Amino acid sequence: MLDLLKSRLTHGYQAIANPLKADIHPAFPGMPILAKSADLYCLNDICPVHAFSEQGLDLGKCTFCGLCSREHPEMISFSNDFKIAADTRDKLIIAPGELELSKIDFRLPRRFHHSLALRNVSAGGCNACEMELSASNNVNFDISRYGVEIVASPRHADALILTGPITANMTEALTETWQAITDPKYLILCGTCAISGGLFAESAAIDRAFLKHWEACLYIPGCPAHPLSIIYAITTIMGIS
Amino acid sequence: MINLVFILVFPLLFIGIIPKVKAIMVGRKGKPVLQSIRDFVKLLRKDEILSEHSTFISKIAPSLALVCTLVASLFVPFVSTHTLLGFVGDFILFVFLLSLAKGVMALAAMDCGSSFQGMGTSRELSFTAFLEPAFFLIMATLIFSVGSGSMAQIFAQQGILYLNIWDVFAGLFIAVALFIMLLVESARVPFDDPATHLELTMIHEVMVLDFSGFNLALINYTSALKMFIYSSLICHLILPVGSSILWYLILLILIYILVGMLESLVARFRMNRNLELVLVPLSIALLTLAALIAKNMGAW
Amino acid sequence: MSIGILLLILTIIPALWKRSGYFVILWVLGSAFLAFEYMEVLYSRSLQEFIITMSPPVGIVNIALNKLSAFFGVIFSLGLPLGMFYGHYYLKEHPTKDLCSHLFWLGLMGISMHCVLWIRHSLVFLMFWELMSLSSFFCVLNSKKENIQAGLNYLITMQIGAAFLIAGFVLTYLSSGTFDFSGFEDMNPIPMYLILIGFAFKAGVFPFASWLAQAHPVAPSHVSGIMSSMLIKTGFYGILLITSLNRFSLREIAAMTLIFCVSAFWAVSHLLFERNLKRALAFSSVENVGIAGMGLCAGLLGIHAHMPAMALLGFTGVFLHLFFHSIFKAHLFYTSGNIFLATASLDIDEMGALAKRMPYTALMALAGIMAISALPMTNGFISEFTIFKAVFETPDAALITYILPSLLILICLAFIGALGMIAFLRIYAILFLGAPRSSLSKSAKEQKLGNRLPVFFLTLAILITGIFPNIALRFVKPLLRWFDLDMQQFALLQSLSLKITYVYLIIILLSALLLVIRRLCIKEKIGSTWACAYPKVNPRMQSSSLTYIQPLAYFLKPITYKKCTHVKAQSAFPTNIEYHEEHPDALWDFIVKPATKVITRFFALFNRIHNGKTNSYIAWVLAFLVFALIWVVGFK
Amino acid sequence: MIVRYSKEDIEPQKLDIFLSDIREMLLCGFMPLAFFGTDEKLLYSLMGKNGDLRLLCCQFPNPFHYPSLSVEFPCFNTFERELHQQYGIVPINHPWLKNVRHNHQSSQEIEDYPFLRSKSKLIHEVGVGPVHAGVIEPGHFRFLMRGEIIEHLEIQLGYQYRGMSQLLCKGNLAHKMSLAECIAGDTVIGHGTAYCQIVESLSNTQSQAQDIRILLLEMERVAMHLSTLSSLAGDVAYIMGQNIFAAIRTFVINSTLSICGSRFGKRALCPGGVNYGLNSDQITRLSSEFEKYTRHIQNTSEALFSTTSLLSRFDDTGKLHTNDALRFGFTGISAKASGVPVDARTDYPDWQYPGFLVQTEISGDVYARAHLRYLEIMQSLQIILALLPTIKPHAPLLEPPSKLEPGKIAISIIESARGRIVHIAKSKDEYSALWYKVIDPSFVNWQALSLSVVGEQISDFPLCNKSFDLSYCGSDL
Repeated sequence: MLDLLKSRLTHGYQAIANPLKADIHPAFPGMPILAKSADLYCLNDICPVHAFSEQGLDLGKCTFCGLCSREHPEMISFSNDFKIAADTRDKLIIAPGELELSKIDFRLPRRFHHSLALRNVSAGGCNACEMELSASNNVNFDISRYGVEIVASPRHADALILTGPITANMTEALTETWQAITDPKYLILCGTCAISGGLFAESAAIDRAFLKHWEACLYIPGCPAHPLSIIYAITTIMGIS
Repeated sequence: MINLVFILVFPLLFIGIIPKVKAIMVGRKGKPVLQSIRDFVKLLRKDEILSEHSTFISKIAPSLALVCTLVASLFVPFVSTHTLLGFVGDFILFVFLLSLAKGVMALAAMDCGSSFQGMGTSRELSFTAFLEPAFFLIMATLIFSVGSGSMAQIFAQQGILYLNIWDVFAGLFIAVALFIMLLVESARVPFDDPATHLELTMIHEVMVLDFSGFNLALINYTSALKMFIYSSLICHLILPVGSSILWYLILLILIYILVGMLESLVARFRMNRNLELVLVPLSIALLTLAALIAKNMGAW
Repeated sequence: MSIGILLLILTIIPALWKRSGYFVILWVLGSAFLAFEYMEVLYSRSLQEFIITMSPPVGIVNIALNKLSAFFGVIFSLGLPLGMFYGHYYLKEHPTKDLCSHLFWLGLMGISMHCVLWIRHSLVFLMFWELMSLSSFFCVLNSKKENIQAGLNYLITMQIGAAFLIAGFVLTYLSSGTFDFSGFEDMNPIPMYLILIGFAFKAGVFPFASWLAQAHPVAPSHVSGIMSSMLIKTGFYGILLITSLNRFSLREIAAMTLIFCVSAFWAVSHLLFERNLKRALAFSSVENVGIAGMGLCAGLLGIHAHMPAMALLGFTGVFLHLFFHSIFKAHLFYTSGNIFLATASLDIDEMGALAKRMPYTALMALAGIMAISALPMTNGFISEFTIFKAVFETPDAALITYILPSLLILICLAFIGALGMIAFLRIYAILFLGAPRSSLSKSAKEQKLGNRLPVFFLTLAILITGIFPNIALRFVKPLLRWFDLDMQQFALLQSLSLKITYVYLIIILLSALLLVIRRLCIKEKIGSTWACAYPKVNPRMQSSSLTYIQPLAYFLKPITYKKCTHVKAQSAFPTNIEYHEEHPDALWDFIVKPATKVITRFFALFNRIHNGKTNSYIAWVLAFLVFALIWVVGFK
Repeated sequence: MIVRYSKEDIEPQKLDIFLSDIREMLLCGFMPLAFFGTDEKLLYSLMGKNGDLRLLCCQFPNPFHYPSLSVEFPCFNTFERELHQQYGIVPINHPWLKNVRHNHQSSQEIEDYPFLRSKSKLIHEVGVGPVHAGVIEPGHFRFLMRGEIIEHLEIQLGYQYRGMSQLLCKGNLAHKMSLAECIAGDTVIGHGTAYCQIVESLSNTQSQAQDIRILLLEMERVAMHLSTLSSLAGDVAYIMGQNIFAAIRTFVINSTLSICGSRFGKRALCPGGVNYGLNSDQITRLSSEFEKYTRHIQNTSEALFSTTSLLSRFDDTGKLHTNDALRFGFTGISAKASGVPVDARTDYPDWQYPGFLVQTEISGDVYARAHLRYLEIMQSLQIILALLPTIKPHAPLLEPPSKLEPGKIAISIIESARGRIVHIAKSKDEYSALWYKVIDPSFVNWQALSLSVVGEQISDFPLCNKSFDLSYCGSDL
């Protein structure tokens, strides 16, 4: 009993005071800052997922691998701002010179302001996003303080949080889980693989037909998406400032 | 009438204390105390999905179970000891109403034809096989020491009279037996982990894996109410006769805190060990009764 | 009375012409007359008496009807026509080879059951008792080859019972000088025990109850329904007859409590593991007889300890339980008959999802199952409520000798109630809910109205007597007064049951309110069961009857006797895994079979004499004559 | 460990010589590290025995079948099933010839997967399907149950199949770093280092920052073991242990974040070196932090392993016998917990770990696996604390690899938290690989879970599953 007490004392109070205002180590690649004069075509050649287009850098495709910022530090650099999420797919595209993503204006109905139940489906995810999602409920980040909890059965859930590029074998299981969730239900895409298929977009084993039928209401980029970004995104759509 | 207000408002509020205590014990922020009320209100307005195998039982079971538990709680003394309904020997109807609620929920769980619910039901029902006799023995002991009457009168008079050493021991032993029954009935840690995510190890949650929306809200409320009933019975056992409402509320919160602390310090027991522990309230009640009888016979 | 019996005898004519329709109509008419007779005796006249004088050895045969036999008479006259009515439709679906003999024996069984209640003369009583056993044997046989073994076991057990009865009656005749039942007042113990054991054979008490579990599954459903709901009551009628006329010492009451508790436990432990529906119902009959017996012991304890409340509540519990048991047991047997007709199998592991295919039967079976597991709002609960209340009546000042038996009754009743509930919820869940486990249950269809009507009447009876217990209490009241028990306690009980009715009405009202709210403002969708999103969920993925009971089996291991064959996984890549388990009747395997083996081996010694050659027979006769001659002459 | 073969060293033998060689090696103690077919119709088998690596090769059998090896050597059964699924070669009388992972063309195939059936009615099946109740990857477990006792467990994987080997061979091999990091999201450094060593050996450039790679590898091992211990305590509802271990894991991965910006060590490595060097104050801060963690972990583990209610759950649950671990060729924690000292850091070392001894347990149950993880954490922390002062603070070493030499075969072996990772690749031309074979330790170890769970209660299965903590995407690729 003594060593339990000793370990508990050294453990102390671990919860981050306010995850929305926490700060991360500067080496963390958060919001990319595109210089106005950036040559998008040359950056696009370097990028393994070809995330650059005329409008700018598509955060949905970018895996934050940092190759471009190491080759051309003057054109593109990554700040450690973790507040990167969007409620429509094209809000994720950053034009050169933009300092932050446009605000998320989608809000869940009032009844979900203090209580939201998430059901996670990992459709081909490499287990990094899944571990970050379960870490968002651990002792430090503790998303359950806002009334969000990850439930066992889709029957009890309000939203399906999808990780992974939706492999062909998981399409049927994903559709069955989605149908098992009771209305009103929402779809959240967590991680670059879920949003655009990331590195596996061209692979033959991927089948993203599910996303054509159902519109997602929240996109959380990142490879893997940091727990603070997940908390920031979900609390914003719940209307908690 | 205050009891009715108590039954409707406090169960979901008090059940929020346990996750808060667990959070403080491990140094995290944890769910807010009102969270279970918020979840209840949200679930009430959500739609429902029923399995294609389900019959009429899945539709009526949660409502019938809630009503039976609600009516059973009308016999129980909460803050005031004269209850709405009460007649001599009403604890028999109380026990059978609770087992009707459990039986109907068991049938509803088996209704959707999946193996998890089957296992959950068989585990839950095998617990009742040992809890019913335990409760009857506890009532027999109380009647033996206090004399027969309605449930409210028995528990009201039983309160520990600090002058007579025997009542203190009898009251404490029975309180321990009731506490273990509380842990089993509301599926708390040593028997079943409410926060677990593993459907193969769940007992109570797996029975409600297939319920959604309105029915799920009713089921959560029923289990909260059951826990509230047992804890208020324990309070009346420990509190000396005629103590004020304040003491009652303090002791009630203390019991919920004790459950929360127990959850963070003890791991779950193995499934077949669970059943052995369910025998403990039965043996405690038997021993207390034997001791009281022996005392009455003037053995010492 | 005579018109009734005459009509019942007349039923033999349509039986011979295989007209089961007319047979039933005549039977209903006859029973109506008899019922009127019984009611009259029960409520108004104290006694109905006839005298028939026979030749000297028999003497005056006194045919009388007191309140006790009137009570059972009412049950028989209501239950038997319903059984015949169901039998008529059952036989139409599932015809027997020889309808004429079946109907004849059925009618004879009914008549003999009625006469057993009337006769007050032990020899004639024995005659009708034998007639009842024989006719029920032929009904069980139902002219099927495979029933022979079970039928013979049943017949032999009944004969052994009758032998005890004969011994008991002869001893009372020797001591009291008359064959009349009046000789049974405070007789000396040996004959009383013999008679009690004789009646216990028929009532199905522990050591002698194995025949029940063998006879019922093979008998056609209407016969097993009649047998277990009414035939067994004749045995209990005998026991009640003896207890009403004699005083019992405390040691005898304690012994009877022990026997009834052990009988109920033995039955429940088999009931939990049973996979054949009718065998399960047969074991539950033994269990319910045990529970009624416990009520009886509570009543006797009350009388012995001069606790009027306990005595009244105990006896009310007994009579209520016998009355209700005949209702819900008949209900469940006729439902199992309907299931057998729909799926042609009685093994519950092949069933599943019958509620979807037989909605009415499922709904009615739910009421039956709730009644037999004594859940509130059904009549099963009221009788157990009274017995529980009787046990809680022992005042704290009472002596240890009174507390121990009532404590034993309390614990056993609670355990058996809980285990019984689990067993029957398991049977209902596996039969009616979930997905169909085999092609048999998939192809099941709802039965015709004729089969469902008797079950409907019985469900109605369960619910009405359950929710308004005062009706049943008024039916039992004259009987209690006849047992001269304390009547204001009865008034207390009636006011109590009024309160229980209010509680039920509140429950029905509130749940109806909740269901209306749910229907109005909640949209329902039908989706597939959540099985972790695995696309192909097969019915084998439901829990089998073994899973349902394994946590409990871990505890009941010391008192269960099971044979299992288990093929484990041989290596990391097994090809075949098997597990079969059955729970044979330990009593039959360890007591009856060895006994019969010893007896047959003993008689085998005389085989040499029976060698079939006539000359050796003549030789033996000659030897005997010579010996007799020597005996008579030599020793004069 | 890096080994390089040029095309001339390996010439395809005859099939029967190939098989007899393999059988002979197996008899004298060799274990198969890899056994696979390639698109160039060649069958490769990599055999290893503490340090001594042999690569054998032979043509595809002409009538497309050959006598199966796994009848008497079960360690081949998963490899032969995969070979059968990919190239249709039939190993005759293989005991369990079913597809290892589902191929995506016929999605219908996953529905009538030939699970083992029992004819008796009392044995019922329990299917824990692809989408589990917790936040873990998809996989289907089919139990044959006698009441609550498990008679047989069959695991059906393939839901995470993303076609990784095809993606690795498409385009320039040197630019596949972020793809290699996604092979298994929780062993980023393990697979990343193996991929870098393959590219370096094929383009024969010498890796500069070997010491930083070892540091990150050991930090990842500590983080992985802490996460498993935390979820093991969580499965048994011991929330004190769960939360304290989760908090310590956050410390450890935050220090990885301070090195390379990602909690999982993504973007840290690149072929030829490391993207992020270490300056001196980073090194001093890291060593002080790791001293603090060592004490904290020691206290908590002693508390965890002395809680009686927890030990009663861990003790002899899910026992894996030693000879099963040996015969089936398991690696990593699953084998070491059953007394089989298999560790790539000693068998195939490419870095001298000062005074390194393989830690093993004997009882092979959940307690052994949990306690072994604690021992490995302490050992890795010692290695880190010993390694940190020796790291020379220098700027990020970035040296782009030159062209690959065509026709070379490179093998790289790394010991990750779960076990031995083996990467084998053959270069086609200066830029891309002809074929790239990845063998994750979970690919072999899934069989350990099925063996250890027979006879257990089903309520103990999640505990056994989490005690092995195997990767679904690692084995599905």
